[in-house]
Amino acid sequence: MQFLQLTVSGISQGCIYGLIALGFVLIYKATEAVSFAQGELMMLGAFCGLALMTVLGFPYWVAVPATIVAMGLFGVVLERLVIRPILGQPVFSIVMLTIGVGYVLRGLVTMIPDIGTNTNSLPVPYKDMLLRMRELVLSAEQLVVIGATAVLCLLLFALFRYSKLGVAMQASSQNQLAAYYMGIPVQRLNGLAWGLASAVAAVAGLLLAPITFVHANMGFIGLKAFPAAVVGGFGSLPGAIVGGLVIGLVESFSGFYLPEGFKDTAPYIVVLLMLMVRPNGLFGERLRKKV
Amino acid sequence: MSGAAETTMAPAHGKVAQPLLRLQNVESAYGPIKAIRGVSLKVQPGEIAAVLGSNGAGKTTILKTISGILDPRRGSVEFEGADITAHDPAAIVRRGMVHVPEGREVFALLSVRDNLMMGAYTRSDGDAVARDLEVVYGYFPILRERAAQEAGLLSGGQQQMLAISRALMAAPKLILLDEPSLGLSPRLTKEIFEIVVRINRERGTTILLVEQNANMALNAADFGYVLENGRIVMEGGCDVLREKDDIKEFYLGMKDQGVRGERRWKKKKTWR
Amino acid sequence: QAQQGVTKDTITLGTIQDLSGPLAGFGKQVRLGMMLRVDEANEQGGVDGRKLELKVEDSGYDPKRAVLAAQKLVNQDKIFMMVGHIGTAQNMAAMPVQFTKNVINFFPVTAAREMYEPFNRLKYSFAATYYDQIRLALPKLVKEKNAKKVCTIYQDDEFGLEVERGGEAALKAMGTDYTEKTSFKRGATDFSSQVAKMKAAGCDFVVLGTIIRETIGTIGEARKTGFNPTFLGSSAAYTDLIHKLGGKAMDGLYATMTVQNPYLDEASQPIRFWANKYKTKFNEDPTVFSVYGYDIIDSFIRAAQKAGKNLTTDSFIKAMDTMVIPPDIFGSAEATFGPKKRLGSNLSRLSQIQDGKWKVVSDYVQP
Amino acid sequence: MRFLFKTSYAQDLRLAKHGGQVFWYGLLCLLLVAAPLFTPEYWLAQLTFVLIYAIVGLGLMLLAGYTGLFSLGHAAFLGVGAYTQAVLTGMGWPFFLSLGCAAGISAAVGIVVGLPAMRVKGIYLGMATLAFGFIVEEGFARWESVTGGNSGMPVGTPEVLGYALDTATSFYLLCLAITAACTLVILNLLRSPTGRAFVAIRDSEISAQSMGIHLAYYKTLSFALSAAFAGIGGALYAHKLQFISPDQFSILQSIDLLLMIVIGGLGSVHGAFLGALFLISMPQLISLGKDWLPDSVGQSPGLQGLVYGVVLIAFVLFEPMGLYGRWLKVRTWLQMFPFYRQGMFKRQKTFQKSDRLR
Amino acid sequence: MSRPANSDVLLAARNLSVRFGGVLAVNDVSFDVRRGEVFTLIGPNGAGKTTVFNLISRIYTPTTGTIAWSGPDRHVDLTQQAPHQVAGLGIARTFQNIELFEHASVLHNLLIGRHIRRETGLWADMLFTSRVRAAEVRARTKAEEIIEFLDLQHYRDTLVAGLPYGVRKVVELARALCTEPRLLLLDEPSSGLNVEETEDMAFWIQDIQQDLGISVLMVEHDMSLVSKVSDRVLAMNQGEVVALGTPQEVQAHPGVIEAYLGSIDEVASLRRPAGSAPARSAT
Ligand SMILES: Nc1ncnc2c1ncn2[C@@H]1O[C@H](COP(=O)(O)OP(=O)(O)OP(=O)(O)O)[C@@H](O)[C@H]1O
Ligand SMILES: Nc1ncnc2c1ncn2[C@@H]1O[C@H](COP(=O)(O)OP(=O)(O)OP(=O)(O)O)[C@@H](O)[C@H]1O
Ligand SMILES: [Mg+2]
Ligand SMILES: [Mg+2]
Repeated sequence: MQFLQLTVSGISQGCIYGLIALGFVLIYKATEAVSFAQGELMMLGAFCGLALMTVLGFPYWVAVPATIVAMGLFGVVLERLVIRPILGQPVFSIVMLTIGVGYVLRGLVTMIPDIGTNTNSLPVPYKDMLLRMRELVLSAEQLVVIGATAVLCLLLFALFRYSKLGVAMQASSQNQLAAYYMGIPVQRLNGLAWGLASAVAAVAGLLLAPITFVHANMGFIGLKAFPAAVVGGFGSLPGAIVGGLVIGLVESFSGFYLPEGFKDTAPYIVVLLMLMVRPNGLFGERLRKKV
Repeated sequence: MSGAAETTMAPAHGKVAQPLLRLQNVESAYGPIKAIRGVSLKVQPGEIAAVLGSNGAGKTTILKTISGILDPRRGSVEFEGADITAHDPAAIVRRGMVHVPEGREVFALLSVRDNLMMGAYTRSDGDAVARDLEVVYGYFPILRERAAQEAGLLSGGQQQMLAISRALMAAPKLILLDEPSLGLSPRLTKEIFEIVVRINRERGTTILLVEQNANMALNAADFGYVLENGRIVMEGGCDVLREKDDIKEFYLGMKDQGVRGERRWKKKKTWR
Repeated sequence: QAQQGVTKDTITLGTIQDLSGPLAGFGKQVRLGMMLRVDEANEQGGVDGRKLELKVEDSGYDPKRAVLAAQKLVNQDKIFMMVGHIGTAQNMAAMPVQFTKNVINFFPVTAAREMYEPFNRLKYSFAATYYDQIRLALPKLVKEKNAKKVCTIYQDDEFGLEVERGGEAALKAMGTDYTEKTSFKRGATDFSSQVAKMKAAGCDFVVLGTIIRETIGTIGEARKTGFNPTFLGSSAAYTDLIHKLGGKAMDGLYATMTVQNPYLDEASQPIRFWANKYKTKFNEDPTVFSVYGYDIIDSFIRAAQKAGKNLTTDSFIKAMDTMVIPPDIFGSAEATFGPKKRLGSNLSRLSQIQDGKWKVVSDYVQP
Repeated sequence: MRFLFKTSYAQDLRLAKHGGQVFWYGLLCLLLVAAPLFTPEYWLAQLTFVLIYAIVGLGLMLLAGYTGLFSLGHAAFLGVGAYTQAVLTGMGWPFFLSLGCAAGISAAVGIVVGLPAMRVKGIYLGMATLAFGFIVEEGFARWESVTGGNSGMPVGTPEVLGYALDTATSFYLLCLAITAACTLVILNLLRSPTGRAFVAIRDSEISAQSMGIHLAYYKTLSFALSAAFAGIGGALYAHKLQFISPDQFSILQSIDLLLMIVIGGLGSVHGAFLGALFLISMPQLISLGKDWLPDSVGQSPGLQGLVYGVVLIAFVLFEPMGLYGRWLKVRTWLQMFPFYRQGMFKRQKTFQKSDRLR
Repeated sequence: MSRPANSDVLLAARNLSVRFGGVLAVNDVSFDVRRGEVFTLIGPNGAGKTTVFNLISRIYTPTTGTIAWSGPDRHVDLTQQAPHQVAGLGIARTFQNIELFEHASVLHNLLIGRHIRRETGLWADMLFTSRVRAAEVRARTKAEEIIEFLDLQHYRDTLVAGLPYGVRKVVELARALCTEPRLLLLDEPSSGLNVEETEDMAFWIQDIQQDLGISVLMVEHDMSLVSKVSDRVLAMNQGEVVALGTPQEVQAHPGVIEAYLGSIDEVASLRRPAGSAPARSAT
């Protein structure tokens, strides 16, 4: 029983990591950059939802789509203002930019009087709902996370595998010059990718809010999602989910069965082991350069 | 390729048409280094034009400037009468001009088939795209064989075939070809030129060709430009150019045995 | 040589707060509390005719920046005294800088024992340590609840460890030990395995070395899985955010505390008046941290007045040697200082969340 | 404008390329040595921090800027150095011996990280070092008998050859000397075969290998050297701060270090110094500027992060080569005056190419 | 490794095969490269020529087969060597797609080529002792010799990133020569060069062979260059050997003509019939 309950909490925690990792992978696939701002975008999404619901008094079912759309637009604008001017520079510059964006977003949110420095709770309709199956307890919050993660993963996977748009995004991340030569609107796709990533972050933020509360530092959970993305293989969407689950379960079990202190380092130890055994993660492509 | 033929414009045989592409006094530079200095050239609809020139003459730079990859310092580029100087490269492709770059530049991690489909990114006529895919597979059967393989793992020559095919998939009005025969076997080189000529004849696609294999280029092309140190030093119909002594000596390798002996002897280029 | 930080008509005080780090919410409130008292004092003509000037630096809860800030305050702004510096590690890092320049570390906002131990004539501390809070409160509550198996979950840093050690000392005195000990890392959001561990161990009393979100997370997870022991937190968990965020599930939580949370609709009239004054001035609800800030400056003013016109580090210490600070409107314990006694008081009270509000449920627990 | 006529190969090998450089760098050294005479104590302390961070920056520059390996866990090496120094000097070991051990142990740890890291590249390497950083930080916190755990541990003032360096000035001069030595070592490495091997690996691993460069060895070496520098920096840091605790060596510190060299200018030794200068002066500037702003902004908790982020973004957007790049432009402008032409440094369209296939 | 029977043989590949997934890129290929000769591999695109190079320089490991190398003092099986040791044995190569150190100057590239000849260790480098200084001057001298030899003076201090394609080819050759190899592997040295430059390349290859005494193994598509400089030619197709012999013999081999050269018909057939060309307006 204990084991089952631990498994369930591991899975639901893992889905959270997976959900955030989806955002990383999305940006990585489309631009080859690793976005350090993903956690902050998620935080912003949660605050956006909070503002819509508590300040403007939107009902939950209106606030959620509104937040997702607003964050999607925010992503597009962000790309236009900050990322686009250096499009084409080495990705490392973009990575640095995302760190800067992360700082700015966190700073700005903290500057909001009152709620910025506080820990706030998001009034979701399914708060405190529990699902009991004999001794196993599942909270609605966790179930929603698990469901949403699965759906998002499928949608994004289909986008990259089957749609011309998705393939073109990958093409422009691999060889921007050639993408221009082929008439692929690299800049617009880039904007789209950032919009999508922000929207995904918003979903993650909204789903996470009832579990971890809404506060300016909630984005730091992204640091746990990195191991998830790496274990799964950075460029793989299903990998993000599987990696998230692995990390979630490892955390859950090591917290219970291993001595103190292992719970928080276990994910990183798993990452190091994984990189030694399979340098490209579980689902990562094996990269060979042909000369 | 007949299916797509109706969609593309017919060559304007016989009458003096407005040039499809016109460069006026174009000057491009990489930082402080000027690579081309005041180049003017024209490409007529339906013709094959060739640009010859030695290493570093600026041939690639001209093509890059035309397709918007490099912004010229001075001068203008016109396509079908409209000014496209320093336009967004993707927008230029949508106007019907596609560039086969030097060094292949395939999407290394995409499959061969996806690479080809990316060539057709600007097209929305699905059926015609499917037909054109069959056509290029017909030209280069190896691509069909490797359709699912990552393009980065093809051999050099196979990648070159892919790069050319990818451009053909765009069904453009004008193709800029940068050294299409690079790394191809003698037999394939010939085939490539045959294909180029065929596309030009059958579809009326205009072609601007940069090529080191001057013999091939001058045979296939209608009009030629010779570029040295970023300037056009000679131009004319290919039949005329083929007969010039300098061209013969420096580009076709037909040298006076008496002057150029067994061991190294370099004659200074002076343009008459 | 002239006393640094004191002129004919000003006294310059310095404080380092976390204004951008994980404790930014608290740091800001301490700062506002201090400012409220400074302004009051200056309106009334200052201390012996000297206006108070408060220099605030931000450490972002980073010891390195705390040192830089301390260096700035001590060496450049020439402060007379460091008051209410937040954070244990930050204080530890900054104190050497202050002490080489003979600058007192007055009432840091941390309940670590290092703030008065080992003895240094320049250290003064006011807060009952987490260690003492739990050490004194635990036996009382365990007896009251007739608890058999005491466990603890604590934040894996100096703060959490102090709580854990306090409980350990108390249990040792009672002849037992923790049944189960679990910890988590700062910033953790998931406590399921820790709670599962305690549940599996059959704990009926849990000492919480947690702050806000961790308190809520732990109790929430426990309630969810049907695990209902008695929870006891330290003064770090005594904030109104617990019940505001955690809702009904938090009812029943005990926490030790010294000063009361100043609710705007508090029954006690002076607290209500103070809280509303604060709210009007800063447009924010006050919290215990605002009260700490306010009290720290208040205590400083008392001592400075006692030291008299000739205010120097030495005269201040002399005044503190016989200092007695009576209980204030928030119900703090009487604090006394002496040449060797540098902690005002180690007493604390117990309070419990009842119907979504903190209620004081015991008087100061005497050892 | 200056024209250089090269008359011998040895001329290319000199550190200073011409008399002007000798003059200016000489002057700089002189100023730095004389700084305690005219610098208030507070600013001298800041300058000491700049030097310490510059040492760490030099090491990270070698790794990231010259070998092309990005470490997101560099604070761990800093920490290893700091703790080693704290423990050893605490046991009464002489300063330089402890310093040597701090460097050595950091280097050893660097090798340990470097070894598994050899198999991974790019983002994966970043993540491996990130993970490693977390583990080391946790190690500091858990190994209480040695490190004092999360309570942190106090560090004494250094004692060199019997002299206690307890004044700001003496410690500053010590740091200055060590920084100078470290800089010289880096400059020497970069103009010798070892440094070239690093650069080769950065540009093309495959052809570096075909030139006979042992990739694993040189990558590990780069890690080790870089860690050793961080270790030296960490040791000095410990003495300067006199109190170390695990959370000082967290991921945030690692990111700060990375930002430092990026803002300084990746791939230049100057960049390490300019970056350190920037990293230390930034909070000062912000707190100076604070008082000019309205209270609602100036005293807002988010200001620091906001400014930090904006400055970083501005640098990446407008000055991708960092402070050093900006300096180059100013210098060229001065040298070329009045011949400087607009557009000489105009940025061209550039096109990103996958790093995955390097 | 036993000494190969013929002491004339520098490199002996025996029964090399390598498979990538479904593709048998090289299939049971054997050949010898003799001391001092120019040995050329030809074959249609995708025949496996570059793969053979990659096997020799240990970028790939063969599925089966051995490569015996007879250095002056050592006889080793190359397939047992680590990739970075190959250069040290005296084998240098160029790449089909040019792999230079883009962000370094030409001179710097050549100096990196001197890596295996480095004479000093890490500690000496750190202190830049006089020994290091002297070694550096020697490395410069050698690099300058090569620069002179290949007429690169003009580009000595330019960054490789800005060089035209043809010059890069030459720089790559120069870098390979800097290692002072015994065997030089050239992958399509003349691709991207015009007729005149190809001729220069031919002269250089001859000089390398005759004056520097370096054996050359080369992949090339330009048959005029091949016939001019090669001593022996090996033709491959689909990973297998088709023909081996002198350039003339191989070019006459029907299999080679069929798969590689194409029937020698007139290029003039491409020409447009006179009069049908689109008219140009007078300039
Ligand atoms: N990225 C660059 N940065 C700086 N200079 C460049 C760059 N690219 C090309 N150049 C310079 O511009 C000039 C023209 O180069 P370009 O590539 O156009 O020559 P090309 O005629 O195509 O030569 P090739 O036949 O070798 O391809 C050359 O002198 C080259 O040095
Ligand atoms: N790493 C690899 N993975 C999968 N297939 C490969 C790999 N390397 C080579 N191949 C395949 O092996 C075959 C031979 O390739 P190779 O590069 O040796 O050809 P090549 O003879 O050099 O041709 P070209 O003249 O076009 O350069 C090709 O079909 C290629 O697709
Ligand atoms: Mg070119
Ligand atoms: Mg090849």
